[in-house]
Amino acid sequence: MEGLLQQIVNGITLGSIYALMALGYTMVYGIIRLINFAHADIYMIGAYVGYYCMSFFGLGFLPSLIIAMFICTLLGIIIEKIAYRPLRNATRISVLITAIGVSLFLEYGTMFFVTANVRTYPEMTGLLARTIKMGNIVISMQQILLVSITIVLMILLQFIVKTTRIGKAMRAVSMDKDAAELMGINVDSTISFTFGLGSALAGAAGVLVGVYYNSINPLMGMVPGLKAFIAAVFGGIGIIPGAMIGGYFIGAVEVLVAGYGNSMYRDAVVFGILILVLIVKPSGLLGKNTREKV
Amino acid sequence: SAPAGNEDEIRIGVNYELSGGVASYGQSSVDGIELAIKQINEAGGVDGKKITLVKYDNKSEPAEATTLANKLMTQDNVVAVIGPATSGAFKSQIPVAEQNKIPVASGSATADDVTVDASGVKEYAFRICFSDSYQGTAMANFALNNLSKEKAVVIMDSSSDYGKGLADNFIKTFEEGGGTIVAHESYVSKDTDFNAILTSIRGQDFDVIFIPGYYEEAGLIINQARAQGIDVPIIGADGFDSPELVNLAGADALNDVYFSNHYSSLDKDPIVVQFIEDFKKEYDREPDAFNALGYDVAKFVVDGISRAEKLDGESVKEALESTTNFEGVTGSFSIDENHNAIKAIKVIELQNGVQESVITAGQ
Amino acid sequence: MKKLIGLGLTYAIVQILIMTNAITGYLQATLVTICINIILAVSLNLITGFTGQFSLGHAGFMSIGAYVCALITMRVPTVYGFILGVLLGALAAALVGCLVGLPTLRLRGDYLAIATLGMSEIIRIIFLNMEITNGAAGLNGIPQFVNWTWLFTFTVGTVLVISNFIKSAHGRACISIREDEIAAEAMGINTIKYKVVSFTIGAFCAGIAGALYASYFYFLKPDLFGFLKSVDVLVIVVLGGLGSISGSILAAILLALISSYLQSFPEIRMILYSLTLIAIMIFRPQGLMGSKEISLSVFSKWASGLKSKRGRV
Amino acid sequence: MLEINNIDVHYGVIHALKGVSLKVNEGEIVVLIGANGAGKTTTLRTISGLKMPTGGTVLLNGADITNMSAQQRVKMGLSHVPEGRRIFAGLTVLENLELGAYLRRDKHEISKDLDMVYQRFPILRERRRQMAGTLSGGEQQMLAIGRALMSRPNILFLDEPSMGLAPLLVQEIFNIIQDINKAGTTVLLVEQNANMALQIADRAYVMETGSIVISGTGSELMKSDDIKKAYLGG
Amino acid sequence: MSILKVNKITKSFGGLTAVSKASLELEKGELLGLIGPNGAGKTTLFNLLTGIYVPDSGAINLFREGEEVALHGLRPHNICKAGLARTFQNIRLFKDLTVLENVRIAMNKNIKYGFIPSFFHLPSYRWEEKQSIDDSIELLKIFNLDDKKDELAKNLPYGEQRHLEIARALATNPKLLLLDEPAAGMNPAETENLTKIIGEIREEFDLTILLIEHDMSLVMKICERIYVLDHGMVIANGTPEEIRSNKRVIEAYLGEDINDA
Ligand SMILES: Nc1ncnc2c1ncn2[C@@H]1O[C@H](COP(=O)(O)OP(=O)(O)OP(=O)(O)O)[C@@H](O)[C@H]1O
Ligand SMILES: Nc1ncnc2c1ncn2[C@@H]1O[C@H](COP(=O)(O)OP(=O)(O)OP(=O)(O)O)[C@@H](O)[C@H]1O
Ligand SMILES: [Mg+2]
Ligand SMILES: [Mg+2]
Repeated sequence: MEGLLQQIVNGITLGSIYALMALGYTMVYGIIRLINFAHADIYMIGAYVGYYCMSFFGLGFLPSLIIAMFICTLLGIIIEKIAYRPLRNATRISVLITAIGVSLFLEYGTMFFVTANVRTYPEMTGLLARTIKMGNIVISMQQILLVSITIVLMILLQFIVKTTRIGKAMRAVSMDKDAAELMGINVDSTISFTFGLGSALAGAAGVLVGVYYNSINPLMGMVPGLKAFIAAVFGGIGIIPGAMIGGYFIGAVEVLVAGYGNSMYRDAVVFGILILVLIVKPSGLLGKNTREKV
Repeated sequence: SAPAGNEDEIRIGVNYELSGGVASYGQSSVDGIELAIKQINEAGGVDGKKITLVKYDNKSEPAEATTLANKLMTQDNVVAVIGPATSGAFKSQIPVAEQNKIPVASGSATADDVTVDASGVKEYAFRICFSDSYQGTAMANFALNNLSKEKAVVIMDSSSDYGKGLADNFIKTFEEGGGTIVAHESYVSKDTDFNAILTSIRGQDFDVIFIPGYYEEAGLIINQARAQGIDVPIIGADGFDSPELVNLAGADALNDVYFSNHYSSLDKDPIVVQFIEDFKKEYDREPDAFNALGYDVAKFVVDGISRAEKLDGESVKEALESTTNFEGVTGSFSIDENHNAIKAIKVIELQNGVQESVITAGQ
Repeated sequence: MKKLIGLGLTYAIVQILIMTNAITGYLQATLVTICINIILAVSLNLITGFTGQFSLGHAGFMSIGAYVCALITMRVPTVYGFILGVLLGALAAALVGCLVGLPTLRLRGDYLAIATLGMSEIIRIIFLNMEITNGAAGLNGIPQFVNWTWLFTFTVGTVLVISNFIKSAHGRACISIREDEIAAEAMGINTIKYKVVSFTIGAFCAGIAGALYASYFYFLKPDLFGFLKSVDVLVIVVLGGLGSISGSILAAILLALISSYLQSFPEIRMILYSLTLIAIMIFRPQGLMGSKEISLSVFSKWASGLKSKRGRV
Repeated sequence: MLEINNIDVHYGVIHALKGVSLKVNEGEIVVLIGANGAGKTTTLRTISGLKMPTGGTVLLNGADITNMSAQQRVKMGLSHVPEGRRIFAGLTVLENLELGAYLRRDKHEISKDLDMVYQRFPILRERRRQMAGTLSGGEQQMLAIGRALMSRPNILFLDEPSMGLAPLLVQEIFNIIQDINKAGTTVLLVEQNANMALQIADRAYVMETGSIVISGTGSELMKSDDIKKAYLGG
Repeated sequence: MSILKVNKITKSFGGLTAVSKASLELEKGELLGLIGPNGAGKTTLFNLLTGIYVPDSGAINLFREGEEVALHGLRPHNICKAGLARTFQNIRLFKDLTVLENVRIAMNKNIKYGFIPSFFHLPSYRWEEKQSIDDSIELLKIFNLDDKKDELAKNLPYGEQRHLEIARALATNPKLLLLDEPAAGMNPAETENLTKIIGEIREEFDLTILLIEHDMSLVMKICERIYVLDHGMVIANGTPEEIRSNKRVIEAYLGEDINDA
């Protein structure tokens, strides 16, 4: 029983990371139907920014987090402007290839400057270093922080998209850019805003992961990025609570398979379940299966 | 067709993983190689000739390694090739080496069948690291005899040939020696979260953990294991050797950790001391195992070249075959009939993040 | 007829160059890579470019062909073993392609892409954990049978078969699915059948490519066939132009040239490569060829144009 | 109020508009008719900024807006019911209408206008929670018009608003156009239903293959034999 | 002799019943009009007939050479093979293909050769392909599209796209042709031309036609009988004269003065 509870703690923590990244994927996908491969690398950059803030400039956790989010926001906006905007009217698949290009560029650009070796975050002190023990169950403050920041950000996002003007604009742009323009919506700035927001989330995730696992490297975004993207698809891509559910679901499945099944087949089981879910619900768990009206 | 080698330079190929999944091993090895060659050239080169490295990136892909080996041997006219770092990529260039009669040497291809397999010795392939069976066996014996443990959990890197090779050999020896494997878990390279595995073994009865894998993940496993209150000894192999291990695991967690290695920084051997100092000066950081092995394999190849009768692949190969008592940073070694380096294993004990003692286990 | 002469000539010239050692081992290896990439790209183009089914699982099909062929030739190291290996490898890949095609056909666009990606990851993880494939350590010492003759035969064969297929009624049915699935169905096209057919043929050819790979590069391990390999193939297809066979061929060659040129800059190779990719996409988002084809008639027009000009002079 | 001078538009190599000039005065209903492919839609798209011309100028209230983005033009009081309706398929009917009033902040007035639209098109009220993409063709057309009205434009462009509407509603649409025109909105209308359009037009232009070929008052054109033969049928 | 019998079919979307127990019957060779207010369920009825939606209840039966074929539950391509073809309210051509290719795809059901001949372009392939090109061009001639056969469909003017859609539907060799607002977006002169073409193809291909249209000038002129749909239900059916004077129809759909339309 204790084992199971501890596994649930493990699953929620892991799931939070996926969920946080999945939110960014979902937002960008929601507005320009792009699987933004570079998202995972913005997350990596966020982790490095946090690392330099903490270890070279000796900043605390919160200022580092904010700086990382800020820089990632800028980066996201710049990437969109330089690499994706010229392709506004191109096919989606060519934008996808561009995104892969941007992703490689960020990975190897970073590697060129900081080498491929892992870096480690400085050890946390004070509150962030504490752990709570309940019997045999261990929960660290970092885990609590990670989970609560994720949930707060997701509620915030859902609020922005569903109720604010800019959120409405985002949804309009995602469906028909010309028509949105005719409503008086500034399409370019709406898209920039979305990228900025998504990238800020990635930056936050990067720092949180850096603090929690304490290990970063230039290719660190690849695997979690892929899984987060799968989480987004699983929940129904473009749907914010879907990304959240997807993230936690994948976290839970991974933990359960590794903990109670065969850890060798952990990822295979995740993918297997994903495919099964899609076969039953072809547009994800929360996705509406609307067939185009003829 | 190819540009002939300049009269007063000697070309050595460098075929490493500079991008892709295992770029960090390739890059580290190349750092070591470049340092060695720089020092050799500064000291006047070989017979007055400077060494030139022809360096390519094989993207961590064996096919690319084959293609580049072809390029190095048929177009760039190298006399020897160093690398790749991983066994798979290294193996896939060996047939090319045999065809072109150019020796190839790796500092870190540890799989057993790299230099010798059922069909015999690969004439042109050399390595200067331990083989998986050698290290896996040594660590199993160490756990049984030195630590007196008999219930082991193996947490293996299932995505690397290194992890698999070590695990297979460890398990075989450990079980033959009367031990039992309580659980055999696995992870893949670049994983960061091992809590699920650790939670699931926590409820079981075992007295030692063996982690065949590299420090990137091992450091995190140790950290998370200790945080979950698992305090049995943890043992590993030369993949643990990196100054980052202590940062990843945290000094508090690095207790009762043992790993096999070629050398120890406790070693007062002047060669080692000098290397660490030079490396720090050049790169502003502590060297790790790949750095040291890269450094040694470069020196090893140049040593062969300097003793070769003629400057061609065949002669260099013969010279390499006859290497005896080569004094490297990673130990003094000779090349045996299977083209492996025979050298002593040192088992390093870590307590509170620092090296507590070194046990030399010989052959 | 002209086509046949052209092909024969190409074959003979390269064969002579190889025999006279004018094509070195390096160029040969590059040639092999190019041809394998051509097969992969053309077959993925059938699935993604022509049938409009976004697939990210091509590496999975390729790996099946590679492992099956490797395991067979390692046991039967003769030319017959090799041929058997290629055929069985391709068939096994086709079988999986068909099995994957069936249930995932309900999916569209990115959902299908993710499902195919998942499928290929599952295949990879199975290879990683099987005894017979030797897990992560991989298969070593696979006998090398692929030479220029085999390479040429298989590459030209698959390219011709696929481009013939596309120019048939069945191919047009596939294309109509890409254009408008609902309209296609309403015009009497059995869209499910043709999606499965397209996946099956595509997987069959990817299996051939894998088999050739195994039998030239001596060594196989599961992580050769990861997600990034599928992406590589997709890059070739998009770069050449979705729906253009000659585009895929051209892009496979061009990327090999770029990649071999960039080898002189090992440290910043990937940076340059990624910038090239972005630049090409920004300046030619529809790919090199769009959905057009270079045909021999273009050349002959060009040639006759030259002739007539000369005539006038 | 609106003036375009010598506009040229290209789609790749296709020269879609060849030196088109036209003028719409404040308070007018101006009608643009012409055969399929003549360039009517392109003209409207150029004026509202969805398509950039390769030559010529667009003036609104005397200001040169040729290089302004569509969204800035909307802020100047322009509204466009595009060809093909272009409703937001994944949003509900109500959300579509709200987006029509995106630039407005007068909540009270907005809800009044919403009532006005619902009154004109009762079916939209019934369907207000339905996804716009699942509406029938005619319902979508009503939504597109309603959405444009929600911005309270000074000048309204309508591209074939009667297309796909039932006869009863066609009549209704023309009534609406006249009503809002009386309430002060200038209208530029593209219609295939030339008979009815010319009846309500103050002035009209006829386009053929990218150029304006005839212009005049609505009644003048209705009497022209050429026009009768080419566009009015019979 | 009837060719199609629709018996009380119903289709709901969520709470909305788009088609409600609608029954209709088509006589072989007739030209039948289907009218009704916007949102009445006309297009939905077409979608049910062609298998794009599956009816919640009710039956659709086709009579062909004395045989009765149940269409409900069949997939769209099988319904097409059974002899129903259609055009779409929002044109759905294969936009990036040429005019000729659009028609040839619809002719696919005549192609008999299998996959193997297609891989190697065997003689059976060559012969049948030539045949299908010839047939397609023949068909395009009727619509005066033969000299535009290599044009991309999306580059045709709107009116010609409508024509091409009809040509494509005819290429499937249907017994029954369903046209969804073929005259939408056409000016009166163009509509007249279309009216003529519809009459011609009906003769030439021995067709039965069911036509949705809001343009009363067209409907009243060529339809022999008209069904009126409102709120998913058939509210009237009869000759144009009967419909024109039907109170309910005038109230729900036509409005007072339709003579102008
Ligand atoms: N996106 C486009 N790409 C290429 N050509 C186009 C595009 N849009 C329009 N055209 C061409 O420009 C010309 C004018 O088209 P436009 O749509 O403005 O005509 P229209 O008068 O509105 O016709 P309709 O009555 O069919 O709506 C036509 O020849 C058309 O083929
Ligand atoms: N997929 C769907 N989901 C929800 N509602 C739908 C769907 N398809 C149609 N409807 C609704 O069913 C009703 C009938 O639609 P349909 O398209 O059949 O009307 P129609 O008679 O063709 O009208 P029009 O003349 O305007 O084209 C409409 O109110 C529409 O909103
Ligand atoms: Mg138009
Ligand atoms: Mg309709």
